[in-house]
Amino acid sequence: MNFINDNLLLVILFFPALAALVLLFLPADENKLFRWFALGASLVPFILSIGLWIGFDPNAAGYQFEANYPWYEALHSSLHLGVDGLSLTMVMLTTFLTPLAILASFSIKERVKAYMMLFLFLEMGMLGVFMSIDLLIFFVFWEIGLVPMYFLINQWGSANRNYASLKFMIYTMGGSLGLLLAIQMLGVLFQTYDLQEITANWSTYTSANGIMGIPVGTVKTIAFWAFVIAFAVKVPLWPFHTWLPDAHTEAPTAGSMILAGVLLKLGAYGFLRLVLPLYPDEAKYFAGALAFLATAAIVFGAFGSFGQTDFKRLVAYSSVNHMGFVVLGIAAAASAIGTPDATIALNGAILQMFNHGLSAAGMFFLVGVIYERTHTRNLEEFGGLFPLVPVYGGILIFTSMASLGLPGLNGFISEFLVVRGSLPLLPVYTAVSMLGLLMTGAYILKGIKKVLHGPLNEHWAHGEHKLTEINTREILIMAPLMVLILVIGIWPAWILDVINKAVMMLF
Amino acid sequence: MTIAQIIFLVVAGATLGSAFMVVTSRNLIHAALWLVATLFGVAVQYALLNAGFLAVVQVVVYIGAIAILFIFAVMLTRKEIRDQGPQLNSSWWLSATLSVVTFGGLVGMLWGWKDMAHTVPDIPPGFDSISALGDALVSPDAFVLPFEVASILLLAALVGAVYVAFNRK
Amino acid sequence: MTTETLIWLIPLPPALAFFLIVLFTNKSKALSHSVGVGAAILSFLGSMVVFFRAVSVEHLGEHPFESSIPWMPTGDTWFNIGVLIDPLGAAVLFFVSITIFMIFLYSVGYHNFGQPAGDHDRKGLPPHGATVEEHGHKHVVPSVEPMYSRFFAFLGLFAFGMYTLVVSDNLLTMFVGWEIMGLCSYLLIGFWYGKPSARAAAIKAFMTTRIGDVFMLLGIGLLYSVAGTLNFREIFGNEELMHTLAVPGATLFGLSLAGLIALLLFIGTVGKSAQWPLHVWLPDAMEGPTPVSAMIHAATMVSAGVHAVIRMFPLLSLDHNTMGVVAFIGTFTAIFAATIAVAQNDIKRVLAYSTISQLGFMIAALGIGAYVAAAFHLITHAFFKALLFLGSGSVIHGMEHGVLHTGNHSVDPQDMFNMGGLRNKMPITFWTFVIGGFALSGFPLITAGFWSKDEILADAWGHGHLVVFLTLALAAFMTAFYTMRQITLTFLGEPRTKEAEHAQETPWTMTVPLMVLSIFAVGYGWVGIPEDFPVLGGLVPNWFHDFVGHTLHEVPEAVEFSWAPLLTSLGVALGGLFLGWFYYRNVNSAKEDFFQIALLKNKYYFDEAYDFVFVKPAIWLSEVFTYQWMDKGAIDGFLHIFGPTTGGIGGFIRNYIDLPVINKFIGDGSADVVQWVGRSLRPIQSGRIQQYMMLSLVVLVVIGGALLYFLLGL
Amino acid sequence: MVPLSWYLIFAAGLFSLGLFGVLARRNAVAILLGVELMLNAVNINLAAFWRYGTITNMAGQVFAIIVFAVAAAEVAVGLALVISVYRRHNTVVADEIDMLKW
Repeated sequence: MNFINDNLLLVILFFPALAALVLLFLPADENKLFRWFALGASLVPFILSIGLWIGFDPNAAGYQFEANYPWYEALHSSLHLGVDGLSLTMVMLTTFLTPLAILASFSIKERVKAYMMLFLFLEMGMLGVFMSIDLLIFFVFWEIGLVPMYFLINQWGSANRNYASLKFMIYTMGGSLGLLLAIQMLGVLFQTYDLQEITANWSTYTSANGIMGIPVGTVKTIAFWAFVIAFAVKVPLWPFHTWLPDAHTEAPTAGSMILAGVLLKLGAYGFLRLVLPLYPDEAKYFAGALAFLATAAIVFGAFGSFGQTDFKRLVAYSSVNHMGFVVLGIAAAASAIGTPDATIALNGAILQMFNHGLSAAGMFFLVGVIYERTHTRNLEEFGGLFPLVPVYGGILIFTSMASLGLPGLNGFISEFLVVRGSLPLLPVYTAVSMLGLLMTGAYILKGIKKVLHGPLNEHWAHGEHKLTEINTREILIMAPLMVLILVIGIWPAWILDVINKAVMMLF
Repeated sequence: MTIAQIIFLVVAGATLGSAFMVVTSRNLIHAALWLVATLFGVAVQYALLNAGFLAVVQVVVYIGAIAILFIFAVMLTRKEIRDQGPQLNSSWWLSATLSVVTFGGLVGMLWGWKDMAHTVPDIPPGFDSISALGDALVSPDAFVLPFEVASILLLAALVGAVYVAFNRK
Repeated sequence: MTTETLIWLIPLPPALAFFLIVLFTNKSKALSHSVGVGAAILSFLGSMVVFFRAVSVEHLGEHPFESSIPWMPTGDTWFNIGVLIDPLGAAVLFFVSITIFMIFLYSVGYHNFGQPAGDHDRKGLPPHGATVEEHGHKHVVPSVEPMYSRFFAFLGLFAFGMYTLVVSDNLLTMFVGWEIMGLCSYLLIGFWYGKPSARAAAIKAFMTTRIGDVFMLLGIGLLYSVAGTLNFREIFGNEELMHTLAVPGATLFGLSLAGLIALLLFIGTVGKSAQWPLHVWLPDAMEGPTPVSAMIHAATMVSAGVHAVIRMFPLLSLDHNTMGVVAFIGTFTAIFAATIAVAQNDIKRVLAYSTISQLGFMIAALGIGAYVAAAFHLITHAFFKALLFLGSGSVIHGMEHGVLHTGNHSVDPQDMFNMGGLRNKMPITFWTFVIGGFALSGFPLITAGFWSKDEILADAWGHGHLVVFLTLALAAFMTAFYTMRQITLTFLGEPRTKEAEHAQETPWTMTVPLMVLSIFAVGYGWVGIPEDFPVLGGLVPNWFHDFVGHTLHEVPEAVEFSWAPLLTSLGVALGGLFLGWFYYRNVNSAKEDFFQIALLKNKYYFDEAYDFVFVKPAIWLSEVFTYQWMDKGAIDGFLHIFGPTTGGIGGFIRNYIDLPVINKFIGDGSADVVQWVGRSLRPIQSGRIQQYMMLSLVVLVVIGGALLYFLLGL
Repeated sequence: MVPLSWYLIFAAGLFSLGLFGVLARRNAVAILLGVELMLNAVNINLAAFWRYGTITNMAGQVFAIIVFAVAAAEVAVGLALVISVYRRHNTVVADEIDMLKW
């Protein structure tokens, strides 16, 4: 036990990968065993991270559970792990969603072993990004997360999966290029990749000679944009968002859940963990531009979503819309870091990340449920399904409302905080983003209207196409999500307190 | 010119002459017989060199066994050639040139050698070359191993020859 | 239990009922409605206790019941939420709890509890009736609603939203309740979601109100960031803050901060209370079951909008520009909706437009500063409009009975021209409806509507808003006219269809609420008779003005009595009623009706205009511009340039460098040379032993010669 | 007495004649005859070097005897091959025996 206590982060981080390796040696064709094993293996990090949450002291400054293992000494890079309130929230989200996604993958019939292994590796990649305090390690895990996702889409996706997976990969890799270069530059400049040391020095770094003969300001601006673009692609921010609808639509259900639930958060997390601390001045200077992109994401995401006939694509676009609020909050905070308004905006942005993780995962899962039964995602082919699947309908409406930002559910709290924080700082952008909020209602209602309401499409009522009700396993997946959605909506203090304190100490 | 020199020259001339006939005579039987003559000449040379044992072995082994073997072989394969047609191939002139060049080269190399005109040393008194040879052949300090290896070689050649020439039909 | 604790508990029973029904009791109809009605009773009792305790407190305005808890951390401070019952809250809570309770009770009968399940009923569509055999012959009776339990669950959630809104001490939780009601109105209007019209109406309602809500959210955010709190009393009690807010011309359009915030919040109300130009959703909302209409129009949702403006009145009154806007919208809506109501044939739609019109009265009252009058009219209106809606539901229910009896489903049970003469068939419904209608028309002296409407007119007159006064008077006249039109067409004369002949009085669960509400529709007006009213003034103290007025810091003074508005309101009410009866007693079909003007019937073509100006462009913007042009065309198109470009570069390198130079020349070339050399050298291996020897000898000789020549220098 | 050079030149001559026989004769048996000549030439050298070198060192004679053995083996196998080839291809002409060519 002492080992686990002392190396809690390390255990949480690498347990999934270890389990994946064990999975490799299990006998072939035992699909049931693979599923339960993977589920069990993903529950362990979750339970441990609950311990993390309990053991976490929100009032202490800096990183906790820090652990530093030598990794690549020649490069002055080490496996430096640690969590603060910001990353803890994201770690919780990851470990919470992964078991659910694996449970949702129980309907996968082909190559279950490989699938489950990829999923566990994916979890490791995501956790690594949230935990690392070393830029190089950060980047390594950042890229590790890509590979399993690529294969999940490419191998278990639907019709257009090749295009989608390639687009996803190329887009994200393209974004990462600049990030890698910028990280390398910092590494060369400071002879370390440790985030804490770099943060302490870089944000105020000046040099009469410039860097490689270029004025420091220019280099900083370029590096800032390299970071921003890498994260903007991941978030995704308008106009870097077009990979998302394709990837989400083609990915298997659980893949979409994780993609929307966690992977998008990596980008936003990057903004908070790296961009704001490293480039406070540039962030402040370019806050308007960032806010413009965020607002565009909100508005066009909502419009794009409303314009879809594919249910999953509709939900996918909604992610663009929702993540836009995260970035809007970040942009607002960047423009006046340290003020109460900025704190509120950041609280909202981080909570929105968490909330979107819950509601988007839920929405994608629900789309998956109906897709598994009907093998179509075309909204025009549904209609009036409510009487056939009342429980499913209820859950869908509930989750949709969370996504819509209905007060009393989680999305409202975070969106309100973002609006409240951004309004005094970026009044015009916030006002324009309200148009997106309005359209959010429109597309959510469109989804419900086309699927549940209206005259019953008799095709699904009888015979072999008869639509079956959501089953117990699927309800078990939705139940924790729904409970959290409701709990955060009614009593947000338990999580917001951790976030708030982290934000107060960080910025 | 001593008697030994005269004998050497006569024998060497006869030997080379018969050797020439070996490589040039059309009839292979004749060639084989000329070989016998050549071998005999060589045996005389051995004797001149005080290598009596070698001379005897030359006569017994070469003339008595090998030459006869040749004659058998010639007779066994005579049917086709019948000594008709050219016995030398079309590039005999090149062969001849090469042989001459070789000879010239060898002689040329020898010419500048300081020991070329080495005269024969005296045989120490009481030295019996045959018993010395016998000792050398079976002494563990000397050549017993090559001697045994040679016997195995002979055995292997014997078996091999039988196997190769065995008529499998 | 302290009053504060009790206030906290008031909204909870309906919410619990919602969860109980949804999660556990939805299979059992009896259990579900027991839970629902039980929750409504609990909340009702709690509200009554709170109300009477509130009334018995002196100076409640200065020392209201309030309590709050920290809810959400925002930087160094916490955002608190809590409950507040001040005089306004108490008064609103009173009528809300009564009407909600009545509506719950009414729903039991309206959805035919106790009747057999329908023959062909399916979820999502209204029940079509069930065939039963009695004494050997079959006849059709109304069938129970298939989604009976669900209805009570939704009602419970709705009630929760309303109670939350009423007891909130801050704008945020008020907004929470506000939006939950929005969701419930969506769910309830779309209750019969199988009907495309209901589905469309639900979405329309939600979206239209959401337009307002979005502005309201902005307003809340702005107020929060300026004031640092959303607590009503903290904001209004902070004089320094109020002065800062009131600085004129601080923001856009020359509005002060207060004006801008109030305007934004007011837009929320415009959506929620269906004021022009966001009024379009409310008539369509009639697609829902009738208790829903009552819920939405009378007791809760639309009142919530006005309630919000009344709550924010101290802020609103800081900027006269915003006041002007409010007054204009209210007044315009009042007359505008009244004109449309005249031309409607659907019994519920008339009421819907009348609601819009009456809400316009309240808004206009607020716009001219008549705080108490607006609150008064809000409450009286809630009672009589709930009564009218439930009454109309009762009429429809009775008509449906007739329709089932004849089996002719082409007859619309909501069309007034299909009715007539129902006074004999449904006496209780008739008398209660008449009471409600007269209250709505402002029948002098005895009805509540008279007193509240008269007060608004008096205020308009007294404060010198002549245009407002005249317009509202005209609207009041039309109100009386179309109300009498409705009563005449529905209840008077002879039955115009067979179905009307076979209409039946509704069960007690429906009539009892009607009777209870009709008591309030009459009696509630007497608590607000102005002190200096001739004869009656002072007979009963003007309790309402005194009580509610103390919500504000400076108690508004009652306007002095004046004969002009009194005579006007007497004249328009009586005149309208008389004309309505006089004209429509002879009209038997829609064709004979002079007021079937296309412009009015089609609601001034607002739906079509909105569809053309907003909905279609939004769809185009979404489907074509954003998705097809921008995402698929521009962005992806731009990205797709990269593919072919890199492909082209790769192809160039392959076709012009790799293949010819490296592969052909260097790779294949070297192999070719080797092969050629090999081929050329091949004849050497002739298999002829002598040649080999000769060759090796030649080489030996050559090399030997060369060695000798070069090394030894021979 | 006879100088060493005479023996060496004599052996070289014999060797060259044998070489010519090996290279020029068509008959395979005749080629083997040539080989015998060459071997004999070598033996003469060995014997001569023994006689003109340190006479007590018997390496020269021993080598010569081993050459006898090798020659006997060579002739036995060689002639067996010739006869075997002759049986298969009915020829002993070296030019015609070219099965090992490409």
